[in-house]
Amino acid sequence: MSDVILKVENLDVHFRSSASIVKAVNGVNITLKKKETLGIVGESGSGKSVTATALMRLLPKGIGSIPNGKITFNGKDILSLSDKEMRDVRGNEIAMIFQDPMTSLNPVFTVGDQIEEAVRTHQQMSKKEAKKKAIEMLKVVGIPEPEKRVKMYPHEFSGGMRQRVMIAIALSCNPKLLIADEPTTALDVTVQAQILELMKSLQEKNDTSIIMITHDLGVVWEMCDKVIVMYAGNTVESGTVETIYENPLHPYTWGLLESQITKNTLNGDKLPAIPGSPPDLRNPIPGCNFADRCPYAKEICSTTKPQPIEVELGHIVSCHFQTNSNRLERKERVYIE
Amino acid sequence: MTSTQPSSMETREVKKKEINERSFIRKLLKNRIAAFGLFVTIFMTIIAIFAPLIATHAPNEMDITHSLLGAGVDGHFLGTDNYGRDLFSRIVYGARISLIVGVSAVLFGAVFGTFLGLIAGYFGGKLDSLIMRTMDGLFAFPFILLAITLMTVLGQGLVNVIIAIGVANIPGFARIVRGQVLSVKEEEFIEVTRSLGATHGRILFQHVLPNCLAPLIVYGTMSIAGAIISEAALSFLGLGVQPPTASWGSILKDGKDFLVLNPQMATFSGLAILITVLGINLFGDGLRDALDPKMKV
Amino acid sequence: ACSGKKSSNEEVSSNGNENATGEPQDGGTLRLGLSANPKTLDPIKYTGVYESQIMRMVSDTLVVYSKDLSEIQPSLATSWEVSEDMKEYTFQLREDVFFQPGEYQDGRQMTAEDVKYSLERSATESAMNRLRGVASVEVTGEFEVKLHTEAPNAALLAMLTDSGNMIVAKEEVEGWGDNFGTNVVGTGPFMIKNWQQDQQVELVRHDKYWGEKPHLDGVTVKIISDPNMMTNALRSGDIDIASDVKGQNRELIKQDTNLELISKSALATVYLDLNNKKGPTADAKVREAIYKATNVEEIVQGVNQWGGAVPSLLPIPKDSWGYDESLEALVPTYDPDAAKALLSEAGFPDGFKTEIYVSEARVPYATIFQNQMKKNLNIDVEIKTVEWGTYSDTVSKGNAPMSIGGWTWYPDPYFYLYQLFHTDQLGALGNGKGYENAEVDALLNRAVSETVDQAERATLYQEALKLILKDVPRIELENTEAAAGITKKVKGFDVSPDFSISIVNPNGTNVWLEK
Amino acid sequence: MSEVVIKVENLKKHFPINEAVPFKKSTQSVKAVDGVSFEVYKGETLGIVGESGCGKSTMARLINQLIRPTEGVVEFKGKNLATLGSKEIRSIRKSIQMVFQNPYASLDPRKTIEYLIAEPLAIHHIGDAKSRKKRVIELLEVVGLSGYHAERYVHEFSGGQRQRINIARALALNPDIIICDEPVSALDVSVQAQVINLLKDLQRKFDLTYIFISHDLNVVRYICDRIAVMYLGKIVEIGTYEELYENPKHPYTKALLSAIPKENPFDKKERILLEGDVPSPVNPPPGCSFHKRCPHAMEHCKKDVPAFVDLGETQKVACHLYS
Amino acid sequence: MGKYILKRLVDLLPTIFVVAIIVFVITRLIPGDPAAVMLGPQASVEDIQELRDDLGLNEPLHTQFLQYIGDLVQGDFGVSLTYNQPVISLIMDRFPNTLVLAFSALVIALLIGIPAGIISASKQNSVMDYTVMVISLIGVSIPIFWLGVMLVLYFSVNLGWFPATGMGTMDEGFITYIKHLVLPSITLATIPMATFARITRSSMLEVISQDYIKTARAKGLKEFFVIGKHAFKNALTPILTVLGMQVSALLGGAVLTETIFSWPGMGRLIVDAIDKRDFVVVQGTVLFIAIIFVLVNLLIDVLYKIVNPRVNYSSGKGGEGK
Ligand SMILES: Nc1ncnc2c1ncn2[C@@H]1O[C@H](COP(=O)(O)OP(=O)(O)OP(=O)(O)O)[C@@H](O)[C@H]1O
Ligand SMILES: Nc1ncnc2c1ncn2[C@@H]1O[C@H](COP(=O)(O)OP(=O)(O)OP(=O)(O)O)[C@@H](O)[C@H]1O
Ligand SMILES: [Mg+2]
Ligand SMILES: [Mg+2]
Repeated sequence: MSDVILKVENLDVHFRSSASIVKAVNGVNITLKKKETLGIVGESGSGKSVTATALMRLLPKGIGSIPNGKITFNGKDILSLSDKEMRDVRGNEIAMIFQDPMTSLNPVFTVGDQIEEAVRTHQQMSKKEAKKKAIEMLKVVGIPEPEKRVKMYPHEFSGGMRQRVMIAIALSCNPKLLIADEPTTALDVTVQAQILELMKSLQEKNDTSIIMITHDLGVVWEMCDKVIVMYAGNTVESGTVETIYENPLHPYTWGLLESQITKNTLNGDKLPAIPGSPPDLRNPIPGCNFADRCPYAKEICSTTKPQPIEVELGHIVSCHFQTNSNRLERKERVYIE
Repeated sequence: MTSTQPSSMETREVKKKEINERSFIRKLLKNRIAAFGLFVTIFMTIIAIFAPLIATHAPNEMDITHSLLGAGVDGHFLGTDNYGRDLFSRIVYGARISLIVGVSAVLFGAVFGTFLGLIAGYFGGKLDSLIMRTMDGLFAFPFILLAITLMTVLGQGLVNVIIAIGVANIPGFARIVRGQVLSVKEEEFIEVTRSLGATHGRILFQHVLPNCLAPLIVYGTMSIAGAIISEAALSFLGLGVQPPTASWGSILKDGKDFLVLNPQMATFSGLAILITVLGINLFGDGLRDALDPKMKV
Repeated sequence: ACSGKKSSNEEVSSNGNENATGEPQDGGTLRLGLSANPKTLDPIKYTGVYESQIMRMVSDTLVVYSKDLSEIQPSLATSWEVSEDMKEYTFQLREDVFFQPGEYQDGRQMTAEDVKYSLERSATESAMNRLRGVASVEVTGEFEVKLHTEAPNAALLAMLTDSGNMIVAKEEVEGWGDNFGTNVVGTGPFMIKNWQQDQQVELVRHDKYWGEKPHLDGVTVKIISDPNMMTNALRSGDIDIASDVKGQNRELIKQDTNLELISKSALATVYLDLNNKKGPTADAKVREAIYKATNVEEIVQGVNQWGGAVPSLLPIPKDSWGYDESLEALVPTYDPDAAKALLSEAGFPDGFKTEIYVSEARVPYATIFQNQMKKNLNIDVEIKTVEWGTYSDTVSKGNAPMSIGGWTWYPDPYFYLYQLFHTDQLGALGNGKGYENAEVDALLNRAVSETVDQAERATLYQEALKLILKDVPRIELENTEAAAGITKKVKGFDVSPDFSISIVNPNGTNVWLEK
Repeated sequence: MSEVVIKVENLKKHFPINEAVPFKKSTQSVKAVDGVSFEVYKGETLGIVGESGCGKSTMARLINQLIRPTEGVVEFKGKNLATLGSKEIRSIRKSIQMVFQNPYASLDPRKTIEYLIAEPLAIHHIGDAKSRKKRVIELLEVVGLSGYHAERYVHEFSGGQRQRINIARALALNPDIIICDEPVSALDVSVQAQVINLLKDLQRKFDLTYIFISHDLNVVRYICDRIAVMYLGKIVEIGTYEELYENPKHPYTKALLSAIPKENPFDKKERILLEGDVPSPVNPPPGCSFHKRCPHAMEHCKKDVPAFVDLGETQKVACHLYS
Repeated sequence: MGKYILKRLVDLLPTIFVVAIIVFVITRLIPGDPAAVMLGPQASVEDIQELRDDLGLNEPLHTQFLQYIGDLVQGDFGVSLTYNQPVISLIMDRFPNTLVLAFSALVIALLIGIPAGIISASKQNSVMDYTVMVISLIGVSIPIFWLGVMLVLYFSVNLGWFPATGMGTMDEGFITYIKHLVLPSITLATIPMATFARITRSSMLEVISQDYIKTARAKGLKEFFVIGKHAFKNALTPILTVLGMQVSALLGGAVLTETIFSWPGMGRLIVDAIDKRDFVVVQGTVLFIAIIFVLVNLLIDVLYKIVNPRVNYSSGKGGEGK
């Protein structure tokens, strides 16, 4: 148990908007061990980023709240830390990288300044030492001529290099947990490959645990040990990557897997696509959030919420028809219009 | 896209459409502060329109022997001015001139300034330099000199007061709009519209302009205060509306000589300006938000 | 020498503090508030009254007016004689006069040569023509000069009191060149020590001043252009004398126990010109109707709620020796009904539309007048408030149907009647109304060319006045008082009817500050 | 193959970099597109892939003359577009439509969907208000939306729906060819599939020709008949999708293919990791512009610009390894 | 950057030229004869003609214009009709005073307006926010003279803390000098202060929602640094734009404030010159202000570059902040 670094139990996140409450995340559970990589997949708006933000306790003040749940990180109860203690955790023990490297670096400070700042926030260090550290970090993430580069501004870097800088910032304090929110979505394939390789090698070196948020299953297969599939604020399925690939159980996971284009997808074929769009989280849904779009949906799906069930060791799924006793038969080509 | 049942969709749609039509006003009213601004603005407008019904006295009726009465004395709600005219009635009538001058002058400046700013920002290059250098030149001009010149060339009168203040407002609008255009014209949807074969005119007025409105509205409503006060400044030079016509600016100006012993003239006319400006600005902020389709109802 | 009728309204404003008790004390610097920024103190260039206020402290003229302006007194000249044909004026000069030490001379004695130089300079170079009609100045002795005039001019002595005709040192004028205006050197009680444009002029005592030794060490003139702020500055103790006090400020000063308001009838009139040449008012009947429909009393009262002016009846101020109360009866009296009838008779039973040009300061007069015209005659008077440049342009070109002006000058009626009613002045601001009457012209000419005797001249002017009043060329509005606010520390100060500020003057003024 | 719709020859676009010196023209330029030639046949889908900044979008803009080329020729159905005036160009755009990458930025947020879809018709004065409205509803249905969507504003739609709206706009004028500049890059996988399906359907239905720009090789492979690989303003390899995927020749193409993420957790991929970034298009390396990152770079790659070599009927490559 | 400044300086010429022409035309368009105004009401017609001759006002207009432009090219602003002094020395007498007043007003406006805007933005929709916004609206709509007079009545007349009018000199001591400065600066600062508060707020609100702010928070930075350092520096561009406009306006002379407090600055010089129809001074001062204006804008653009390294002057798009 000691090597469990992060445990999230029944996490709910709500947003208060002008007239209603958006239940952005409902009952998410995460268990993450040291050096492990967890992938969170799901389509846009499913609550991936909100979950990550909640872990950092960076939800917008006064709007976002965590009505339920428990987050234990490295033995600390995150939700009961004082603001000051939480700041010591942020960037130091948990670091975060965001999706868009173009906008997540502050355009008006040099790259060096931004790394130094991260270092000096958490470590007693002179300006000079911090500068040395910044150069070192740039070298670590594979930026050539780091001495010259520290003095440059983000806009003088390409997208891939900026993402490297973000990684340098995130890793500068040797965090135990790195949360990467779609770190390669905005990048080219070739650059994506470089960045993913870099993250892997750094994880290897520093024993970091990673939460990798993405909607690209390819990235998950590439990087992760475990995966959580989210849909409209709920975890619909979770398990090891192998299980999810070989034995997916939730109809949404099926749809997700099918809509990937691979080299086996034939040019002439019609692509499978989940029809419709996710529900509006402002209106409470009595049943399963996916019921609206689910080709297998029955009466019960729109009236009763399915509960998560551990169908096999470490493989949890929330579907009325996927229980220990019962299995739903997966049909071919149901997602083809 | 076959999954949803058409029937339920349709009923939802009817509702949706109604909401859309009223959503603008709803959005505006939802924002309580903007609603308050709107209320004040409408209130002042009503006062201006129905001045004859609201005023308790004829605004120009003098009674020198009862000049500078305090508020409430002798049936004069806000007292009298230095000619013994009823201050309340004059402020009520003054609303007409001040609102007309404030709003029209800003509109005048906004229309021309926006046009110039649009052209300068959109086409850039030499035209931009020409327009903006001229605007700089105009900006560097003392308002008073500008006003005296325009008023003497055009002659006095309300319309020319509006034009003079309006002209002084042009460069500000031109700058704001140009700055905004520079960023809007880089937006992808502008290029998309171009790729459809649209002419510059269409792109400018159908797409660039509407997307420049937000800062324009804010700047515009803020300028109204300046315009109302400018009318007073023109009065100082004798270039504003001519006596006996009442305007807030002229009452304020007249009142400045009695500020210490009989502050009611300056105080009440100043308050009228203040409240109106406050109302218009709050309304302007709300309007900006309401015009933005992205803002949720 | 001349003598004239002394007529002042001492009783109206008895709060002058001349009779202040106590021995004068020496020392201290007086801070005087002035309403406009002096631009140049060069006597041939200066244009404004506020400039002459400082010039009067720095330099001297040959002669000065007495305190009450009733007569002309010696200053640099000890005595003078006028020739029979009135074309030669001979002046005996003081022999103990020294210039203030300056850049180009070290305080040498003033001689007749200086007088010649200064006066000829004024007569020939000055655009302001403050020595109108002087042909030459002859040095007839070390301390004697003779002025030759082109034509007889009885008002010459009055002109000589003007600061434009002060005596300056040639070396300084030529030495400074264009900058003489800010480095004036004269013979007066104070000299310029420091001048900060638009802000203040510091003057210090001239130790070799020929007259009575000034009590003050110096005078600092502070420029405060806003009249309300001038009073505020007085109330807060920033200045000792506020030279321009009007309206509510009078009351504020009166209420303040540390301050004192001095207000005196002055040589200032405000009048309403009617266009004698163009429009309905070209008809004398219409003008009379308008006069009769004008409640002057109400206008003066309405504009001056806190006093400071009285209704006036004649085109010359009461304090002028030319004033004749018997003429007041010729002035139309307020009678709206008669006015209405008269206007109908003239062909405007329903009134007409016209315009009145005023500068910003006179809008209140126009506003009340406008109201009366509407009420009494149904005449729609549109007020055209214009700033000064436009006003003077419009009015002097005869383009204003009506206008309101003010006039302030020396007590000699010449300065009121010639300038405002003589045909020669058509096209100038004074006679912008376009008044033309050959008989009046003749009388006015005689009054300056036939004699220098004040009484004889007064008769001629009164003749002219009679004719003028019959034509009703304009409406007299008010006689304004000269007013100043002072702190009670200031002693020996009084306002002058011609608005000049005397701090130390050969006429006997020598202001001092109580410690 | 069939009729040539678009023919591009030695197309170049150099954006000058304005040096802020008075009275002096600038000398440096960004060589965004630097000598590109290819043909597009009627009814086909030509894919263009390449890393960010290699000039894909610039080329798209050049084709419908949103920007004028520095050099070279674009022919549309045999007409040289460079010779046309701005009015004629505007009418040519009826036939060459575009769909842009960012569905969130490519629609004016202050207009209703109806306005936006009717706009191309209004621009070219087609029909009256009523017939336009009808057409709008028709188009909405064609792209899988409904008539009731017409009243709404852009922000009420998801990315996929917005891209459908963009497609509807492009279709409004019955174009011959649609240039799709990364139409699905910003979308979720499942939505991506919806949009790609739609594009395919429409192609069949209206006999459309596509130029399909993307950096997602799987998508390109799925939708395109032929594919051109761009690097630093030049085409380095072109061929049918089978040729390119089964038998890539250019080292850059190979690297690109190897960068595609795993298809399943058990996939063992051999990666060719490219070093560094795409060099600056202001000073592209001499010779073969890829030589600095090429694992097979030879001495003469640094000097000589490789020529296009035909490798069979449709595949061409610009690499010294094959000359 | 050097080249950029050079280019901008060259750019200055057309602006100056445009202003030169406009001001020449305008001064000849407005009625009122400088000679008549100078000579005052009592002047006779001949006097006026004579003075016009002296002043060269009877020359044909084109001769006057060529003369004027010719002088300008040589850097000569001419000699005042009323002061009989070179215009440039009149300006140089007053400009430092204007500078002092403008600078202190600006400091007050910035020191209060910007923090108010920042606080307002970081506590959006709070009572604090509304209060700041309402006060700033009052600030822009309050009549300057009213405020000025009220300040004098209270602080000078009643309390006697500060002098009512005038500018102190350093000779009288630093304290006196500052005391003279307090009331006029506050009066003059009101409008810019309110404007800064508003612009800062809206600019900050825009920045606060950016990703890099999230990044800064995720680093564990104190909120004070997140807002005050990361957000603020990014929000500066529009603030600078407004600053540029305000500085230009202030340096052009704050006529009302200068009149109320008898401050010997540019504003009064101009108004006085207009009053007196001193064309030469009007032309000179307006041109001077135009030059100042362009220079201030240049400075602001250079500042843009300093606060925002992305601003790219070579593309010609820089400068005009969004
Ligand atoms: N500040 C907020 N106020 C209100 N609702 C919010 C806020 N932030 C997020 N949400 C809502 O929470 C839900 C989940 O959003 P989230 O950003 O976590 O999605 P995501 O899975 O990260 O999607 P993407 O792939 O687009 O990044 C969405 O429905 C969103 O509208
Ligand atoms: N208007 C322009 N002025 C100057 N340079 C430009 C301009 N447009 C594009 N460029 C430059 O041309 C090069 C090619 O740009 P382009 O947008 O065509 O690339 P792309 O292949 O579409 O990239 P992406 O995948 O990022 O969209 C880039 O270096 C870009 O900076
Ligand atoms: Mg997200
Ligand atoms: Mg592109």
